[in-house]
Amino acid sequence: MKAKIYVTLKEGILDPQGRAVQQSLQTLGFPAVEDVRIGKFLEVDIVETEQAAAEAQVRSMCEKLLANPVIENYRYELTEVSLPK
Amino acid sequence: MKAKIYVTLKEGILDPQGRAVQQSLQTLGFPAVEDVRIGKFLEVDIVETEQAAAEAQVRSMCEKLLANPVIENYRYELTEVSLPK
Amino acid sequence: MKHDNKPSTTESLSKALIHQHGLSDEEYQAILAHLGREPNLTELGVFSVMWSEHCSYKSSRIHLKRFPTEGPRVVQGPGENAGAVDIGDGLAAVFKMESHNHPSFIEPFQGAATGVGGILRDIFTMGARPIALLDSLRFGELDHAKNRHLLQGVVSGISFYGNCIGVPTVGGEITFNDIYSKNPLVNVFCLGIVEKDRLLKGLAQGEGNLVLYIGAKTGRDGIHGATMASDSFDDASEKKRPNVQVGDPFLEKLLLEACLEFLEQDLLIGIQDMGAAGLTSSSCEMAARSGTGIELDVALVPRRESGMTPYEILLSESQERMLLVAKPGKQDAVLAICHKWGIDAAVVGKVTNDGLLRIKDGTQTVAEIPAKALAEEGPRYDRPAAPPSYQDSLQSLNLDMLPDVKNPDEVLIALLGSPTIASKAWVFRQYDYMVGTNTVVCPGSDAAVVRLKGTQKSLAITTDGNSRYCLLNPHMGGSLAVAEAARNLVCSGAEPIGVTDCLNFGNPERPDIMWQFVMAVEGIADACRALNIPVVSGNVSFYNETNGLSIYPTPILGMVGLIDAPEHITTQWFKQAGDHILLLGQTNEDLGGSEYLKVIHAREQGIIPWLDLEVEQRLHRCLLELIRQGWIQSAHDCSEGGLLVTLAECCITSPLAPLGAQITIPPHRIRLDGVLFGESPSRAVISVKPEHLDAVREAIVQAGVPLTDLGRVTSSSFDVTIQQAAPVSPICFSLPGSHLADIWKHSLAKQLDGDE
Amino acid sequence: MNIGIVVFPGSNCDRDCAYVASDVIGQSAQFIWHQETSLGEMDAIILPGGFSYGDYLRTGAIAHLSPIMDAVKAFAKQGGLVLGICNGFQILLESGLLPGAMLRNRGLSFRCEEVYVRVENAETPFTNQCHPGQVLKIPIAHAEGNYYTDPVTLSSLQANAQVIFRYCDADGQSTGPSNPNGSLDHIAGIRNAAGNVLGMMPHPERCAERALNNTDGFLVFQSMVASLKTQARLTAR
Ligand SMILES: Nc1ncnc2c1ncn2[C@@H]1O[C@H](COP(=O)(O)OP(=O)(O)O)[C@@H](O)[C@H]1O
Ligand SMILES: [Mg+2]
Repeated sequence: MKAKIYVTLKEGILDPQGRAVQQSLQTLGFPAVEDVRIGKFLEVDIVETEQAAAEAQVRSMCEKLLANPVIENYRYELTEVSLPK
Repeated sequence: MKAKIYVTLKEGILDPQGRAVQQSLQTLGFPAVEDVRIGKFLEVDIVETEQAAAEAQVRSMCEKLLANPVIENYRYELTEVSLPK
Repeated sequence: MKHDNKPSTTESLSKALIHQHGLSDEEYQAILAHLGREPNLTELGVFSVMWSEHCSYKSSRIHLKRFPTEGPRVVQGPGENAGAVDIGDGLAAVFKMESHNHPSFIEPFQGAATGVGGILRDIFTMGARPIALLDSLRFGELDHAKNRHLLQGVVSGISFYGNCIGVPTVGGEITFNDIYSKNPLVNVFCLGIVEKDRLLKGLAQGEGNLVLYIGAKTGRDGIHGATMASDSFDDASEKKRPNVQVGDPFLEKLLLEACLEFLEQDLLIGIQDMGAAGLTSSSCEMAARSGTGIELDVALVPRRESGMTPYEILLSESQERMLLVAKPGKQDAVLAICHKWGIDAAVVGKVTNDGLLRIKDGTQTVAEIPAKALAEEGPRYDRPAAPPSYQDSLQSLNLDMLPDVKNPDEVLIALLGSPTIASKAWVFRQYDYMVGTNTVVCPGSDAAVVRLKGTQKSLAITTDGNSRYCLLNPHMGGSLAVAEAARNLVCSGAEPIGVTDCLNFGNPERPDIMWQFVMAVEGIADACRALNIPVVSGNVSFYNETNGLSIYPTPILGMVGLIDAPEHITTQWFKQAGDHILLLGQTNEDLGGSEYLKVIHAREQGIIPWLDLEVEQRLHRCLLELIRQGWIQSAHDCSEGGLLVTLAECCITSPLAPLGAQITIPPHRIRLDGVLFGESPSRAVISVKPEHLDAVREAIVQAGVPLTDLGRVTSSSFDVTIQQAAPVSPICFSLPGSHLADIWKHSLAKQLDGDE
Repeated sequence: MNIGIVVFPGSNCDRDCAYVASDVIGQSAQFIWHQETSLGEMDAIILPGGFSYGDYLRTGAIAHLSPIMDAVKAFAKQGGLVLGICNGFQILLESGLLPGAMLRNRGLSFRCEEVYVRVENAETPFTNQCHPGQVLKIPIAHAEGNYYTDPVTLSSLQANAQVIFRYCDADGQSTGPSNPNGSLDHIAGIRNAAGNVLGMMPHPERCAERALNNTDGFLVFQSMVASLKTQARLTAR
């Protein structure tokens, strides 16, 4: 299985990187850009064919390591892929 | 419009972060994790209602600033949102 | 001998393929002679990188022989991963400088980062713990967005790598000139410390000893990076964006600690990093140095991509990898340390006695080449050299055409704010320059000083080079760079003990470029010989040219000096109001090639200052004597911007609050701008407590060094009175020290961040 | 007294802390590898600065899952002194020993420079040699020191005098420009509710010797020694 995991800053938390990117986009000639938020996009390959088992693992990874609940939210999608072996 | 932009490392480019996270997940008790690749996930709000115009802008932003064409690929999705004003 | 398993050479290689590999017809003939047969594709690739300019030094080698490389302190001269000099207490200082110009133009962040990674490996493969990095940078002017972008990328790349691995970046230099817009220069210097008798070398001795690969897995990164560095750019290469390497400082930190543990436990015969031309260069160089051979099985090499061919595995330039030869029976201990640090490691081959680099892929032999043919017997060229036709016009400048200075205060302000002179804090505050807690003089003085814990000693380090001088007169320019580096060390209280160089030039196939190179090397060699400073390592970067336009000849020196006692560490800024200010050395009308001419008159022309090496040496002896007597409070060498800028810097560069000065410039016989902004070498400004003034004066006179009293240190404003030959009345101005400090401090940040 | 310094892969101020502990304040310093599961007989623990696991993913994120961290948590729970410096502070946050999280510096880039901090609480095991409101000059070196926490936690930190250091200028005023990274409420260092765990972004080990031209950081280590001595006297009684 392949998990696509999106980790984003919680609403209301200032995103210094996003703000800087927004400002540079504006000076670069994109005045229409109102807001930029920057998060992480992780692709995780898991040798696991069962949807439920894979899902449990992904959730647990996110909680233990991949996202920091003080500042971040996460969501994920699982897709089946045929891994060799 | 809201653009969701995914910036990922090109195939074959080393991903030191992904490697460290994968190893740590393995020792944390997720032996099934075979590979981790870490990219960026950007949400960009644009004051622009026309799909085509927004798309052109997003592509240009990605090429100029958001992705580093030497080592990264990007893709995006555009969704309509009702911005206040 | 087994003849059954020779590398196959089925199809003949086409001429086009040979040329694509950057090999000339004559070079190909030489390959045939070395092999006694046609090479196969893998072998062609191996020859191509090893015989590239970058790896073989084919255009430079015969000239580099001019450098003095010996001296009582030299423990290791050129020829190893880095040079080493004895610093007493059983210790050696190991250092080298390397360029990463081409990769940094293509991908500034990763290019600069991997440059730092590479030079660090050169140091710790010698068994030394790296304790300081310095970076020497050249960029186009900051009014172009592209140049700002390159600078920002390069600085954050150096910061990313150096900070993460925990080696302080304690200094460096950066200057700006549009000639570097399409060929920025990124040279990185690294210094390490090792117990003298534990110095490791890149050796592969002892038939049957095992060869181990450790570090990152091999990918398809930077294949033919070495040949790229030996090629000029054109606009198309910006689009080509060839295979960029990505650095992993975290992995390198683990490698560093693991390597130092190997040393601790005495497990190795030899070790070498896989830099340019990766597995190929490390293996054949180790074998060639030792007069042995190496047999490698590429099937055993840890890989991160599937389907890699032997050609790709051999030529990959993936970062953070090392090749080592273990002492008999010690391979398991090596593997255990690697395991502890979480580093990939594998036995990939063994040392042989047949002098061959033999590459196998499982049971099949895919390449077999005499190691010496690759590493030592490559082509050598004595390329034609002749001064460019425009050399005379560069030097001719009629100063009488230019008005003398009317408002020196305005010029001073313009110079202090010009990016080449302004504070470089925008750059170095992105670097962790304190980690290790040895940096006793942080960036901002003439040289950085790092202490050696457990001893009374410290080392002063500087990098220097003035490419405009080298353009106008490469021979003198080379000598001036050495003199300036040494003067910077001496002003910090150190005796210069060794130097490394990084020679950045254009296309060596052009006679004018070759002439610049040969002249600069001679100039450096002359000065090093006169000042008794051995060259122990170095690096050459040619082909710094885009669309036929070459950079200015840019040799950079990285010099190391020894300070025996902590009391002798001296910084450039004034310490206390009331102290006397003295100028040592003679001021001539040295405006040619000066920063003043460029900033104020937009000229990069003229006759550059004449350096008298004996005078220079006299100044050094005198300064060191004054410092060792404990007589002086500060010493600052006079260089870019001339006397007035130097004096202002003495007031405003202190990490504490700025001080002022009351300066009187005595009447003069030369142009006023020459007095104030000329760049005569062999000068320094010192400050002295009143109680030592007489002793200092006497010592200077005794030493035969010209002396001028300039005034006193004050608490706040920078007051200057310039006396004129009677009856002209003196020129006076007064500027608040804080105003000068603001201009100097914020100029770079203003241009780069648009704020502050 | 025994000071244990935890070494994670990528720690790079471990040796600097050990040098101060042994050569400057004359105590015994020991390195503890992150794979260990016990601390041994330690009187205080330092989580040093650096780039544990390269700071990959998030600063301190991977390190906080190292085997040794359970022992560090247990030690802290029993009241043992734990000092986290820079990356060590980030690890303490990730592990929950201290509340909050670090964001990227406001200016985005790494900053290495001397800054001023004001001692907000001089009655802690880490600051008892300072006087309240004392301004210390201590270097920082980080890219992610922009402290963040939710408003409820912030007010409880304030109410319980858990904010130990705030960025300020040389005169002790906290202003925008005196805050190098944009941290909430100018926070440079906080302690836990029990008072025995301190996290701080500035590096006291970089300014604890005259040779380095600044000795303000010495006060932090000296405070720890004083506090442990008092503790030892009390238990002996
Ligand atoms: N300009 C130079 N001056 C002195 N020694 C040099 C110079 N250029 C190269 N060398 C020496 O030649 C050897 C090979 O060069 P090096 O740069 O180490 O190759 P690599 O890039 O593979 O490390 C080194 O020992 C180096 O010190
Ligand atoms: Mg080398």
